[in-house]
Amino acid sequence: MMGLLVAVAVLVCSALAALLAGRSPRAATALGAGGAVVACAIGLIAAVPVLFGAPAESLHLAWNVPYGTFFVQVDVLSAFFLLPIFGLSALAAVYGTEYLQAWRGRKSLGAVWFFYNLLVASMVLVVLARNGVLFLAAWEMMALTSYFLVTLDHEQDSVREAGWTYLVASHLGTAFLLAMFVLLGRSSGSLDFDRYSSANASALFLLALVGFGTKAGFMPLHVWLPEAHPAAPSHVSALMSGVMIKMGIYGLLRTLTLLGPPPAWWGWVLIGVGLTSGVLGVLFALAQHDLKRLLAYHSVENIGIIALGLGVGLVGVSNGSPVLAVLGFGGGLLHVLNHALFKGLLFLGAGSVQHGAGTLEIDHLGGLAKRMPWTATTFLVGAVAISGLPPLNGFVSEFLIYLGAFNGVTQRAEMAVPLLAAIAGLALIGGLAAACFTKAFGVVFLGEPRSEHAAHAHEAGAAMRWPMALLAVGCALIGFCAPFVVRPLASVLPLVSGLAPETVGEKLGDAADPLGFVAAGGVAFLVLVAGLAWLRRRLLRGRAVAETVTWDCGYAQPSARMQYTASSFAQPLTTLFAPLLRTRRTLAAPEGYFPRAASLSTTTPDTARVALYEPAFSGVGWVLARMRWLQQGRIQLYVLYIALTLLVLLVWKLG
Amino acid sequence: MQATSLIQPVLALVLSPLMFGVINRTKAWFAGRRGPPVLQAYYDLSKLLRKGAVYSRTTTWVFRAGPIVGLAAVLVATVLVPLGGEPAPLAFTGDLILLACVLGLMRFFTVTAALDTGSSFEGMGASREVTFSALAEPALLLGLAAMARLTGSLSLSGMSTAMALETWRQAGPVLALVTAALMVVLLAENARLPVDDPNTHLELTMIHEVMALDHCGPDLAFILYGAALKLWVLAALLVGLMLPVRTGNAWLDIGAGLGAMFAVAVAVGVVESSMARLRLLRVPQLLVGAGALAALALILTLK
Amino acid sequence: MTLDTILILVVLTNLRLLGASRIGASVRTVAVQGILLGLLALLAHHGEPSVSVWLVAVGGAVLKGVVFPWLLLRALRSADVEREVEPFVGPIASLLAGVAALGVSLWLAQRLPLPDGAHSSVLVAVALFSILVGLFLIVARKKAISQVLGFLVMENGIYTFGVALVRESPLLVELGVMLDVFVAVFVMGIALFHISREFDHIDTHELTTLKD
Amino acid sequence: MVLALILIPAVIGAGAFFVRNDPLRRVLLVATAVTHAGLTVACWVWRPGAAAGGWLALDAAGLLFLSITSALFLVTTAYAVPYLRREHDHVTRDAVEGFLFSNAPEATFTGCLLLFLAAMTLVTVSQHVGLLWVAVEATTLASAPLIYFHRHHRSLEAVWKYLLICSVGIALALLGNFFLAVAAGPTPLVFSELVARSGQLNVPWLKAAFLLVLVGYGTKMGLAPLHTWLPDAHSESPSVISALLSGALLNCAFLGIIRTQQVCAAAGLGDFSRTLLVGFGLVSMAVAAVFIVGQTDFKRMLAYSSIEHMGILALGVGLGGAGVFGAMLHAVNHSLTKAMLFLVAGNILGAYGTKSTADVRGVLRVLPVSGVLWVAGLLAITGSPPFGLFLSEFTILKAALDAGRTGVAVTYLALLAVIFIGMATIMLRMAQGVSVRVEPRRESWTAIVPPAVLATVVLMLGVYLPGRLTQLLQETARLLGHP
Repeated sequence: MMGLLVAVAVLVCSALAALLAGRSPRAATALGAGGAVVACAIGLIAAVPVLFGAPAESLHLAWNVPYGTFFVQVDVLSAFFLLPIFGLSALAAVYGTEYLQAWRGRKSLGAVWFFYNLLVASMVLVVLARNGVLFLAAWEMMALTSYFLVTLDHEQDSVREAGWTYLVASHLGTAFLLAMFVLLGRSSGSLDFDRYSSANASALFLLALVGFGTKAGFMPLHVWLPEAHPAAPSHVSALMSGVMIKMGIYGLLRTLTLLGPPPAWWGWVLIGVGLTSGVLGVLFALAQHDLKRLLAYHSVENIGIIALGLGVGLVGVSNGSPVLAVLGFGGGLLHVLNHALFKGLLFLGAGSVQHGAGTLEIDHLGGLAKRMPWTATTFLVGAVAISGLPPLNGFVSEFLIYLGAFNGVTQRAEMAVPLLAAIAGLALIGGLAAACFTKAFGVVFLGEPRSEHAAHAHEAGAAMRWPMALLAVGCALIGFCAPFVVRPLASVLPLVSGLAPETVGEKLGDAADPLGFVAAGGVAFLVLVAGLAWLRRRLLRGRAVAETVTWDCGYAQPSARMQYTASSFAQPLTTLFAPLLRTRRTLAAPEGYFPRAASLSTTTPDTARVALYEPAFSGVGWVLARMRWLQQGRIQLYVLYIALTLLVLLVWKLG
Repeated sequence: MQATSLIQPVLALVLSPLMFGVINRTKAWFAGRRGPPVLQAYYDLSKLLRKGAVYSRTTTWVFRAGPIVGLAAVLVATVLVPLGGEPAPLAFTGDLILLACVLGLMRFFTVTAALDTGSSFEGMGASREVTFSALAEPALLLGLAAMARLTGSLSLSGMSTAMALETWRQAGPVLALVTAALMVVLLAENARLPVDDPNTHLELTMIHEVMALDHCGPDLAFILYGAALKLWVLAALLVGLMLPVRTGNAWLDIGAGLGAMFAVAVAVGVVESSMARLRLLRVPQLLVGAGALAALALILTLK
Repeated sequence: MTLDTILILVVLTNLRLLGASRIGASVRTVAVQGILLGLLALLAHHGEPSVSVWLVAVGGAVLKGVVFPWLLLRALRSADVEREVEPFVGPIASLLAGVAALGVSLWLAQRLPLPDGAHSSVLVAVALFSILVGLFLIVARKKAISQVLGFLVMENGIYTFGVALVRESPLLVELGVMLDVFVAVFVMGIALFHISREFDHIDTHELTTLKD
Repeated sequence: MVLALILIPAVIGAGAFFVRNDPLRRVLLVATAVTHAGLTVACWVWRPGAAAGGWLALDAAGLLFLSITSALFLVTTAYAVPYLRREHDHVTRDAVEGFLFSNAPEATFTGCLLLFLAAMTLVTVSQHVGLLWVAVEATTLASAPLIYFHRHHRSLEAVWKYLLICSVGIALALLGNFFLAVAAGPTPLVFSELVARSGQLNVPWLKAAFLLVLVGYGTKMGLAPLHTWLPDAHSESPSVISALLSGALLNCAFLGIIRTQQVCAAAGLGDFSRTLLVGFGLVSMAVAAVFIVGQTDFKRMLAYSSIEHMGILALGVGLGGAGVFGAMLHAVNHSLTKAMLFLVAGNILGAYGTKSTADVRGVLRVLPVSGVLWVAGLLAITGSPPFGLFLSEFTILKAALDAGRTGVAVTYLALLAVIFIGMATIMLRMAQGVSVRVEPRRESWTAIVPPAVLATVVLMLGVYLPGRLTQLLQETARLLGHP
């Protein structure tokens, strides 16, 4: 406990120090990043033991604000979420030291680090807080600090727009949480979590679903996500996408622990939400050609997978099937960790692409693997992992969720149909994700450069390479050590599923053996790869190995522009799902016998935004505008208002 | 783990190229030709393994990694599928998921290797490959889910051991539906007609072949062999799950399994000689249809 | 008895105001009303009126009957403009509205029975009526000066109520109230003066630039 | 001591009219402000006894509002003196229409400013119904010339509306007081007495009295639909005055309402009066939302936001229970925040020479400190943590939900959300981006320190409520009949 509070203190102090040292970028960077790394180290040291069975500690101090107490506690659930927070924050901070140099002189780096460290601190507080007011305060701090990081380049209109969307979305989400926390404390009068009671739990669950879902990015509450993530500096996007949106998941889980035994339909709702977010998220990702936007939509997809896992878990709990509960919750939780790793990695990779090539427009890139080998390799690892392919970590968590769903299908008929949907959904998501990342990796890093930017790209420096490398190693480690990785979950699951620890242990054991085989398969796979590579070298030794141009069917003048682009690569799928995507094409068709110019461009605006929110907002605006005549400057009218109010009240109250 | 389990991957390694031979013979017979020798695939492999290599200047290590990873992945898959009622060497709860994902891994690297050449044709093939497989995957997993529900087991070997004539009698329609679905998946995943025409010579229309345009020598051999193994794996899946021959003698069962394998090959040949290639836009409908069949099967098992 | 007569007269002055078409006339009517209220203040008290009552009554009469009208007429002269009250609502309609207002105030007066039947219940009605008429004048007349007049009428209504019903309300408060009203009207007079200088007329249709 | 609080500013104010020497007058102004603040602090330590036969007494509510007033006056004075030195009666070009205009003589300004302070102090300390009324009317009259400091037709229009509408309103309040007198019968019109003998009050007259007082003082306080003077006066008067009007004057009018409400509650009309307050509160918030969204003049926007917060105050008191405490806390927070925002708005207006939200861009680069304060002010005024208004608005929400008034709570949250969106859209667009017309410039300390101080205090109130303040607030809530 103390360690964590120290970590928070270090973060806050270093934030202030960085702000004060704003004059000199060097000092600000040193203070900010240094403070972040140190604090994260302290925090990890303090958090990990709790995960491995150290008792939960809590601290309950008086706090002189209405209903507020400084009540913090670190239990296994908090500790589990603290791992990615501290881990990724430290790596992103190191990355930032170099990445932020581009802003030097234009912006006060002191302010950036100020907000960055405060963001980390507020996330830590969110998972520690056990009092409604404290939680909400930390929650809003998290939203605001990240907002200021997103709008770092507020000189650009697009960035301002994005920031606005983000701010409004998170504020509206918080409104639901306000109501929820107050209602939870209604009977006891205190807002401490331990005194919460769950009268009409279903309403509270829905409030939590909307409130936390906005932060987590459930469809259709995700609109801020694809706007904000591209706008932010990449190491911040990594942090937001890797950890911050998971705070929504944390909040949901924490609320579930407060709400008592769930009815079955909660699970179905979560599965539905998960399927929508997952499938639509990956589809919209396919249609994007801005790398970070694409990644942002994949965050929506992965949040969907997590929700799917939690849904399966809830179904298990409510139907009294521990296997389902353990596998579902376990898979969901593990995917939280995994997504933090590979999504962080991918965003950092995107950052160094921007840093090296100066653009994120996929169709202008290409051939970067030659110029940025580190970035390319780590990005490939991330891509395989996020596609849920063995032997990396993405597969492990999805495997658990699959297993849970299959279990459910074999167990009970009434659970089978939704779980059937879950299986089909997961399979579809997996396939589409693979499609999307072969596109992203293939078009960005392989082939020939499609523009000057890409042709003159340069590799990032060490401070940016190492964090990516470490994250890649993390992805691989979790993949190969799967059986051991799921063990710590045994301590978390009883809390969220309400099952007895021994049941959980037993079921997790059952899940761990297959993972053992999976890991073995992974090792075998590596051995085979090595063997085959050696075999090929053997075979080719002493034979002619020539180099030439790519086979182009005898075309006279091949050029980089003849390559397949990201848009053309995704075109079959986007046309297949056109009704959902509503892609807009602007085509200037070639005309005449000797056409000069022709062009085709496609954009895929977010359907929820275009079809749902924009009409709603403009509608409200219209109504309000209609009422402006009230204030039209005639004093006679104004006095008339007074007279009428008076008369109405007199007649109403005395009559 | 008894010998009958260990023999299966060996059979796969040795006999898989023979499947091509059988298919081509069947087609030739339908077309009234003599056709290539049954062992043609072996000849090709040995020839390719003896050749040197030419690489495109555009490519990176990813291109070279493609065939190796693909082959390694499918080799892992071969130890997962049971044949003729005998458990596979590597059998555990949920191995069916690993199977599906391992094939996915193979695809992932084949596709990236194709994109590495920067050739528009290979890009085209890659794009189609991912499109169709993304649609084939749900069909495969739903079919397996139906089998899981029917047999109550979550491992391929478990399912195949639980399979018996009795099962066919009780749940014939379900099994038929799943068989149909898996057959479609097999055709699609192995780039056979009516999804893809392995004998076409027009790059524009190819899917799988075009992705291998720039590969040559040992790489191409790996790819060819990998394709053969993939066909074997999926056929073995079909046979292992559906063939209800359980004599009690393992060797007999495996023999029967082998027979069924080549029967599948013949069936593929028949399909290829009797059907025309679908227009690319129609293929998704076929695959979604397969998925629907599998889902229907699963729903039938619920009552 | 005389009390009721005065009240009736007050009502009549109000109706006169509603019907009036020239500002000068309205100002004079208000002056008359002021004097009447002074009398009212005297008569409302039973027995021998004390010094303070005299003070309040005379002060009120002088203020409302002499000072305010003088101020207004001066402002009117300084801004030499045509003397019509430009009404939004014409005289006839105004009178009808007045009658309606009378009805409403009578109805309200019934709702509010006096704690002790010391005074004729007409009084409450008349007070409310003057207030409503004052509000009506503010709302229905264009010229700024008519609005000051309306305000005065309103004040008169309240004053009516005050002097007649609120016994032993301390002198200090009375004086404070009176002082405030005085300053209010005085400041309004200044404002009027500025308005007339700024727009060289005291119409309010210029005063509508601030709006949403 | 109470008398000193009133008389010092009154006398010096009256004198200031006749002081010819500008520096001396400014010194007087500052001195008075400091003395007044000092006396107020002293009141915290030794709560002074009643004066003038119980008519003047400083109870908890009075002390609370007195402290707000005094503190704001001190800060605004610190901002005003350099402002006066700049504006020192020379001819200025109008920001909106570009004509030339002159300012009122500084003597008048200073004098009225001090009288204004005296009047507001009187409001906070007067326990007698009639005296309270006199004081409130006096605030109107003293502040009118301040609003008309810039001598041009728009401010003239504003002051005209202010005078007439407020006078009408206050007149109604006077009638209400007379009704109260009738209802009271022989009881002396001192609030404590009225509460004590609330049993003998005549109910129908008390009802009518409350209605009239509510409408009357409500006009002055800016409750919709009686608020109409407010945006004009706030947008046309100098920023210093806007700050005082929003921060101090509106509260004073509110004090009049809650004191009467206290009598009603004592007389068993609590539900009756609370329903009305809740209604007015929600209507005010709604009207404010209508005009904040898409507002084109940032000072008007701030004015409408004041209407919103007055609505929240009324709502809080109307909900009762914890709501009263919340409302009192909210009064403190809102006054400080709104004053701060108006001062920053003054800086922006000075730099850009326009009040149009469309023409102001990139404040963060042009006036770095003011820009930061502007954004901080946005977050504070819309009730985001860690600023004080979050706590008070949260408390009021809790009061609503605990009372089972779900409909009220939902409306309240929805309106808060709409207003947040409206203000965020406008103020962020002003703060961010790049300004094409105005060059970055150095800001004078005198222009940024006062708002910065206020911002710091609001931030402090968001993370820690001093024990004495909490005590005072609870005492006030108890006084208003909600332990």
